[in-house]
Amino acid sequence: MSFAVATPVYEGPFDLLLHLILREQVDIYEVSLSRIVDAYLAEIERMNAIDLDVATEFLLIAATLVELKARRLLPGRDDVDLDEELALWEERDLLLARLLECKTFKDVAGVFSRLADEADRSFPRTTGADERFAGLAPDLLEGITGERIHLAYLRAMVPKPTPRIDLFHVAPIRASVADAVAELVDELPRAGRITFRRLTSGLAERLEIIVRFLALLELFKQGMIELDQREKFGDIDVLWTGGLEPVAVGSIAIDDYEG
Amino acid sequence: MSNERIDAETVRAIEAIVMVAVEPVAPDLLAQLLEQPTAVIERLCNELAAAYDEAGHGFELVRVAGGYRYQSHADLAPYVERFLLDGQRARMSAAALETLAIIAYKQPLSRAQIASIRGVDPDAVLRTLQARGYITEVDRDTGPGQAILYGTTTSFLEKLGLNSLGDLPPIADFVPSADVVEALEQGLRIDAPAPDAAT
Amino acid sequence: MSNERIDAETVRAIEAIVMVAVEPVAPDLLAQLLEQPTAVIERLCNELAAAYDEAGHGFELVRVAGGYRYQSHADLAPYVERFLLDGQRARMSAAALETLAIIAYKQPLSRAQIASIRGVDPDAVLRTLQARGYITEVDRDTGPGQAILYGTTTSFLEKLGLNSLGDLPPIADFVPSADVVEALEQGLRIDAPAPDAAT
Repeated sequence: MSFAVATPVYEGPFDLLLHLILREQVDIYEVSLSRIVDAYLAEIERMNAIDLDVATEFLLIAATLVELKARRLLPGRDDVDLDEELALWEERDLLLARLLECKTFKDVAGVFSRLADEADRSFPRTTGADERFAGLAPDLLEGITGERIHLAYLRAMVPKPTPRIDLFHVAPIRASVADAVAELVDELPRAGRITFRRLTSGLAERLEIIVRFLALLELFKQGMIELDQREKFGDIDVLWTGGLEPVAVGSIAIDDYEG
Repeated sequence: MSNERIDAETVRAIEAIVMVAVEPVAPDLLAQLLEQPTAVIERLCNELAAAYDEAGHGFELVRVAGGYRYQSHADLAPYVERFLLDGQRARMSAAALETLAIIAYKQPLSRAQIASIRGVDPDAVLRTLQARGYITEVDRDTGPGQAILYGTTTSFLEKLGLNSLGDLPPIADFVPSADVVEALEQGLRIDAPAPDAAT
Repeated sequence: MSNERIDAETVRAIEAIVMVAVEPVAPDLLAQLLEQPTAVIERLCNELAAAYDEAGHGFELVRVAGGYRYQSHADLAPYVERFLLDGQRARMSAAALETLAIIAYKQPLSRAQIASIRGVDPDAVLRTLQARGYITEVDRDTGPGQAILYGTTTSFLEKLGLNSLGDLPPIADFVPSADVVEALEQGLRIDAPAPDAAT
C-alpha cells in the first residue's frame, strides 16, 4: 500500500487550472491546451468520492476546457457558427480573467501570510489595569437584562456546525510525500525559519503530520533545509536554505514509501 | 564583557515576558525560562526597576506578591483613572455574554466544560468576568484534576436586578435552531428598543 | 523649557495609559485625555517608540489597528513563546488567507461574490474567519436577498500588524506579471494550433 493521505492540494477549479498551466510555464512554447485539459480531467478523475457541490464547480470548468480543446482540434472549419464561436471566445476570456483574479489573490495571500508570521513574533500586552484601579472601569452589565442572558444562553447552546475547515472539498484527493514536498517547497522559502509545530498547526490528521515530517526529511536529505532540535522531544526548527528561486518539484527525487 | 552581553539579553527577555504576562511573573519562573540563577534574575530586575525610575518613565517594574509586573507609575493615577472612566468602551463582547450566560444557567462548572460548549478557549473571557466580579470560583471539582468550578456572584444578580438565579427566564429542554434564536432576538429588539440595540 | 516639561509629562502619561490598556489606544483618545493636539501626541509617540528602540528594550511601542500598544520585541519570540503556554499561534490555511485577501481588498462583499472569485463554496472558511474575529458582517445587501456583506475587523489589522487598511499594499502591485499572463493565455489558446503542440 502506498502512502496516501488527504491533504488540501487544490482549493478549487481555478486553483487546479492555475497550477496545471503555470507548471508548464517553464518553457512557454510547451504550454499546451491539450495537455492541460487532459491533466485537468485526470485530476477530476482522482477525486472520485468528491462532494457533489464541489464536483459541479470542477466539472463546469472542465466543460469549458473540453469545448476549447474540441474547437482547437477542428481548426479552420467553414461551417462553424459565428455566434457559437464568439460565445466560446467570450467564455475563454472570462475564464482567463478569473484565473488572473485567482492568481492575484493567491499572491496577496502569500503577502498576508508573511505579514501574519512577522506580526505573530510580537505579543501584545493585554494585561489591563492593576487592582489599584479595580472598580473604576465602567460596568459591563449596564443595560443587560435577564432576558438577554437567556438569549445569549440559547445562542451559546445552539449546536454549531462542525467546522469542516477547508478540507471538505478536497478530502478525497489522495496525496503523498511528493505532494507534501511540493507544498513545503512553496511554503518554506516564504517562511524562512519556522518550527515544525507551526508548520503542521493547520493539519488535523496524524497521518498528514507524519507525511509532512517525511517530506521534511526528504528536503533535508536534498540539502534544501536545515533541521535543529534543541532538546529531546522539543520542537524542531526548520530553516530553508534552498534560496529564493522557485524550485522545480520535479527535480527533486523522492523515495517512494511503500508499506 | 561576555557576562554583560548575557545580562543584556536576559534583561531584554525579562522585559518582553513581564510585558505580555497577565499575572505577575515569579522570579523562579523567569530563572527557569532564561536559564539563570534566581539571584541573578532578582538582581537584574532590581537594576531594571531602578533604571526605569531614573529615566523617569510613566511605568514601573514592581515586585508584588506573585512576582514582577509592570504597572503605571503612582503619580500618573489621575490620567489612568480618566482613561479607564472615559476612554474604554463599556461593551460586553458577545463571547463574554455567552460565557456569562452559560455559567449563570449551568453553574457550577469548570473551564473545560465551558470550553466544550463554546468550542473556544474561554480563559481570557473568564479572567475579564472574574475581574469584574460577575463570576467567582465557587468550588473545586472532586475529580482527579480538581478543576476550579465557576459560578455567578451576588453582584451579578444585583446588576441584573434579580433576586435569585430562579428569576432568570427558564430554559426549555430543547434548544431552538439558530434562526429561531435570531428571530426571538429581532422580536425583542422591536418590542423593546434598548439603548444598546444600536451596538 | 516649559514646553519640554509639558512634553515630558505627556510622554509619561502616554506610557502609563498605554500600559494599562487592553487594546490599542487611538491617538485621538490620548489627545483628548491629555488635552494636547493629536499631532503632538503622534509626534511624542513616534519619539517614544524610537527611544525604546534606541535603548534596546525588550518591548516596543507600535501603532497597530489605529492605536498604540506595547508588545514584546519580535526577536524575543522564542522566550515569550516558552513563557506563554499558548505561545504558538495557529497559522491560517491557504484557503483562509486567500479568502481574507479577497475580503480585505473588495469589502464589503457577499458570500456569493467570494464564491465566484474562489470557485468554491466559502462557507466553512467564512465561519472559521468569523470565529477567529478577522471578519464580521458589516452590512446587508440592498438587493432582494439582502445578503450578508462581510468586511475585515481591527483584529484582522492586529493579526497582520497593520495600522489601517490603507497600509495594505496597493492591489495593482499584485497584478500577475506579463509572463504569467502570457502563460495563461497560451494555456487557453484556441486559435489555429502551432505545428503540433498537442502531444
